[in-house]
Amino acid sequence: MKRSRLGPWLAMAIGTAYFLIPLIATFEFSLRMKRGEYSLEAYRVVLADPRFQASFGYSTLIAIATILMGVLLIVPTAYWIELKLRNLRPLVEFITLLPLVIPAIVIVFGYLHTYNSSSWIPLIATPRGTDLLLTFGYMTLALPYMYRAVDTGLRSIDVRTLTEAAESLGAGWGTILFKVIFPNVRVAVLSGAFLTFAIVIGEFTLASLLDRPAFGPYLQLVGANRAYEPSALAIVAFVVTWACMGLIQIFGRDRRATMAGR
Amino acid sequence: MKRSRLGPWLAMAIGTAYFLIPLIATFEFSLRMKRGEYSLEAYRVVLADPRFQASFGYSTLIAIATILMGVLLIVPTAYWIELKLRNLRPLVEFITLLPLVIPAIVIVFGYLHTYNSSSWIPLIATPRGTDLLLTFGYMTLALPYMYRAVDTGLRSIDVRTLTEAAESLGAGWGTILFKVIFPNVRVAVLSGAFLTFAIVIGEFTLASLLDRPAFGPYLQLVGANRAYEPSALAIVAFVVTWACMGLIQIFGRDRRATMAGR
Amino acid sequence: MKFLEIENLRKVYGAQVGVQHFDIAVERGEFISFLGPSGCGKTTTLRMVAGFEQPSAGSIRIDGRDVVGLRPNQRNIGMVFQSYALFPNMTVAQNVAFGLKIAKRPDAEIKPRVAEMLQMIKLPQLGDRFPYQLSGGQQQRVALARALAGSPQLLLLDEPLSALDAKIRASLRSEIRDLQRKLGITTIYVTHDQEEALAMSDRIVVMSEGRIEQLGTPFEIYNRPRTRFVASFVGTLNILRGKVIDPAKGVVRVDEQDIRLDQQIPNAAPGEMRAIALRPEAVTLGETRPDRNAMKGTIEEVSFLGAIVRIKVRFKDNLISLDTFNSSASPPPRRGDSATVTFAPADLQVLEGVEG
Amino acid sequence: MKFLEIENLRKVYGAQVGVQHFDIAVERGEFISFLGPSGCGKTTTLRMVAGFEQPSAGSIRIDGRDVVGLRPNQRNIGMVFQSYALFPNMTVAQNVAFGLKIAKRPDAEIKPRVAEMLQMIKLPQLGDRFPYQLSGGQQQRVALARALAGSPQLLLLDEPLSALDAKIRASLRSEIRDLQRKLGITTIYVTHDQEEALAMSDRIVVMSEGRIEQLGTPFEIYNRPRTRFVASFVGTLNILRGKVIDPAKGVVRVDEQDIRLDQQIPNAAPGEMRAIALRPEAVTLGETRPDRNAMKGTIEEVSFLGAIVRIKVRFKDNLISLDTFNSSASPPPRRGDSATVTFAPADLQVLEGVEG
Repeated sequence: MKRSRLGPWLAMAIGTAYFLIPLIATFEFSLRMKRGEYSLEAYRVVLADPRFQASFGYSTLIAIATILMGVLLIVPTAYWIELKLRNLRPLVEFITLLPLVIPAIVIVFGYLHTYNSSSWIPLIATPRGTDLLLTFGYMTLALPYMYRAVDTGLRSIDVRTLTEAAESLGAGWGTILFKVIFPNVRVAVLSGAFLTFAIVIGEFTLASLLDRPAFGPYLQLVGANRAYEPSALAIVAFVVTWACMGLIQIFGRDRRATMAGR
Repeated sequence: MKRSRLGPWLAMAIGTAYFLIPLIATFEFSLRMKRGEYSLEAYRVVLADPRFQASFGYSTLIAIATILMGVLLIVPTAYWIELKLRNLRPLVEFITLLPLVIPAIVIVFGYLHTYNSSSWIPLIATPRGTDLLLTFGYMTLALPYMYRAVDTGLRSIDVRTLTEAAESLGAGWGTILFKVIFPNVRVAVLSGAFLTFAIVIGEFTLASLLDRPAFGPYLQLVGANRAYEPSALAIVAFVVTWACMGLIQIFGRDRRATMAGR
Repeated sequence: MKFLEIENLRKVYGAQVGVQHFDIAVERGEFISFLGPSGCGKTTTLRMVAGFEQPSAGSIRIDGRDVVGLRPNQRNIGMVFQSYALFPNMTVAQNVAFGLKIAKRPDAEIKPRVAEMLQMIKLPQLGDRFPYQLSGGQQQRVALARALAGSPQLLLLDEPLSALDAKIRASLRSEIRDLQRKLGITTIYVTHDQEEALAMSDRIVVMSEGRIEQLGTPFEIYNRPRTRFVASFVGTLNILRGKVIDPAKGVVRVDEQDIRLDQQIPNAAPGEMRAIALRPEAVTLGETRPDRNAMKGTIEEVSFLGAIVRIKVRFKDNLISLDTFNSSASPPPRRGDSATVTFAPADLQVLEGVEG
Repeated sequence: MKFLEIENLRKVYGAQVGVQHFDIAVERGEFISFLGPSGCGKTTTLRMVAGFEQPSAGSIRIDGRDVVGLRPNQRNIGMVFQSYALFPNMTVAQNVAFGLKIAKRPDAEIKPRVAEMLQMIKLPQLGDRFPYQLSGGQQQRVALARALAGSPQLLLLDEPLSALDAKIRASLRSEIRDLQRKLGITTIYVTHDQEEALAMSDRIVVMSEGRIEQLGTPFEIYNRPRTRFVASFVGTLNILRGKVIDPAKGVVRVDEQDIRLDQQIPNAAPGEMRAIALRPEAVTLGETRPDRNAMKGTIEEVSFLGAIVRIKVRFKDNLISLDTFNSSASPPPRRGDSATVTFAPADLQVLEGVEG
């Protein structure tokens, strides 16, 4: 009895240590830029770096573009599948899970060959084209999370019956989508969006192979050449992603409270 | 009506094209190594490359180690949380989601600082130590998937009541874990394991920054220096990951059929 | 011309028949139930009336207008679902007002109408609550108010009480019926619960395997079931196995005791076995009278159900279950006591078919 | 010494009291139900007997042995859960054999025992099926066989029929009771369904807010409820509001008609209002007799429920609901007819407290 209780607690302790020790060590190190005292000097240097601002801004823009395109692609698709094509759901789930397991590198090679300068759609020929390609890539990466978030939101509200109820009250498709469906999955869409943002901000492989000035490659560059700044950057990235996670949790909790009340 | 139906279909078509066009283009390209004819020459070259064999073998080993450690850490923890600490579930879910949004780079920097040669646990000092660190890193990356798979498996069987039923029939903890709980989540654990395998095989950032001879960096190396082989490699990687996905689906479907029958 | 006329309705899914040969004519203001086990086609039929499914053949006319081919939002119906289907993002008042807003009624009209509807369902103060803040019974009342707010021509209810507790179910049942009577709205009510259908309906359509088994008032359905399916699905039955003694006079022998029927036994030869149906409430304990059959047996089980005491009396092979009212003055009989049960010849019904 | 003795049991969650002052003594072979609304502490009490929860105070003795502090697997109990809780990875036979294997009984003993148990629950051919291949009722019967296979001292059932359909619920109810009687196993049955408790139990413990409200046979609980809670929770009641005319002779006036009680009205002055309870089945339609109270009113509602016809008779402010048996010879009365109802003075019960 005693032993079996100890096991899980130990496992949890190891799990927590896993995240906390590297984080604390990194944070402590990032404060040591000035000799003999703890200071925020590393953060000042990092935040003042114009390349930091440029790359962070670039990644933010790409993230927003990714989110917008993702929402436009996924919400109507997921709604339609839930409503009329439930048989297709296993297939769609399978497709949306693919990006999790297809290495980003494979995706990039595919893109490079498909959209190179001699192809029908020579996206790589121009920087704007490559940006678009990067956005497509991120959309692919974010697809599993975004789809799952939207799908969970849709499933939690019994889309089919709500649609029928609205129809029987005289509503047309526009009213149903914008007055009934969308307000009830807004929270789910938002949490998918935050997750997407967090993923795009920290992504390295795609941005680096497509050679775009994103935040991930900048992180790696600084990491390879400086001592204290990388730690500060890591902490900054952690705080940003943590804030996103926090927002997801806040919106998610709201929703859960709502559900529990039913 | 017509327009709103077209939208989702179009979205699905785009979504499918997203995956299929790059894949087909890559495959077609990989067959063109010999001038003027389609051949599997590129595959022959790639598969005969000793570095391919070495890096693929290395990644497979690391993947297996990751899976074993992950199962040992996660199954008892998740069982215990489901059984006795349900209040902690939101917290644990939050923790297990962190690796999704903390960029791999941050994890690596954290590790580098925590386990560098001057720290208490100088893992990075030796290649074996770095391998261990890489495994830890992959465990972190795989945690969200593994935990979710196990958790879904546990939730689908009403762990609490089954445990109580077994207890009332005289069973002790060992019997409950190995005769009742484990057989019922085996499928979930397997699908988590395949997903982990697929992720580890294709991973690039961690392996490259820790400078280990894994399959991801090899892919990138070949990609940067060769013409046809990268495409062949991408297809090989795709087939491997796709096989993993297929296995998940097969096991998953089994489970779903079982559930539907209830 | 009746208010709602359904003629020769048919719904086929691939090779499978969902509904066929479905004909009914419903009066204005009538309360009709579709009763049957799950999969009998009752919900499919309702959904064709609502417009959520398209019939494979046949016609549906509401007040003379053929609605087949019309979209649900063009049919002017009110629908209530088993799962309430309130819009979670809207308050109770917004839910009730939804249909009125879509119909572009002026605000000055909507507000008093919503208040009136909330008054009607006895939740006048809950307009600002959200659905998740209400109990299941309250949510279903709001769903009813929402369906009725736009004064639809036809009210359709799809197992509206199945998700609720027994006590709330019983009280909401009479509330729905009262409302329906007050508004005089023609109503179709789908249920698998025979007591619900018997208690609420003007007429009941008993369905099985996509067909109408019987159409009639609750009293007719219960007391004069036309088929064996209806007899066994509606209410409980004692089935006695007896040997035919005199088919012309209607005498059979059950466990060595002769009993009389008030009718001849058709197509039967002496010595053949027949199944005879008898409702539990037609049987009484004691009270031997010359115009009633009497059988002697032993009390095998006594179930005190509250208002009713259900007693099972065992003969040699057969068993008769009978219901008596609880009486606070006299405790029920005990297991093992011997007992005489009596029943009128008119209450016996010979079922079709020879028994092994 | 009784077989199961629970003394002064108490369970506290932080500041909240789950169960308190719980004392009962159960005979060997008795069938006891814990009946009450959700949250009344009935399941908590059962779980303390099973060992899944630890009491905050008090003792539980099974056959003289204090089991508080013992783990569930040391208590020799059989438990049946609402959700069946069959092991999904095992066949029916493996499920039933589970407890025997753990007790390390020889295979030569296990096999016939499992066959015997499957025979007992009337599923002898289903040993090789998996739980998901069975219906809910079958699963629960397997769960019962599994719980009984090891011949436990005590059988505990936690709302075992709540997840099932009404028809299966009724049949499984008598099957469980038959089995329990045949095996003579002491049984505790938790339910929120009063009919279930009344039908099955030797004695019922009615609980509310963590306390025992009344302990007695079904007949006592139903006909002589000790508290207002028991009276209203078990069965349905007509509550009449009447003005006290003569407290000593027990006369009250309800809607301008005088009625007699068979008892004095304690602590009442003439002119005060009192609430009087009357069971629906104690009221009859017509049949005026000098020893019965008679009241004239109008029939407001007739619900044909099958075996029973429930009729509501309206007086000025009061309403009496009464039950009559369906009779195929005479259709029920109609709404709006005038009617006389009668009831015996002994069936009236004055509830405590002055009414506004």
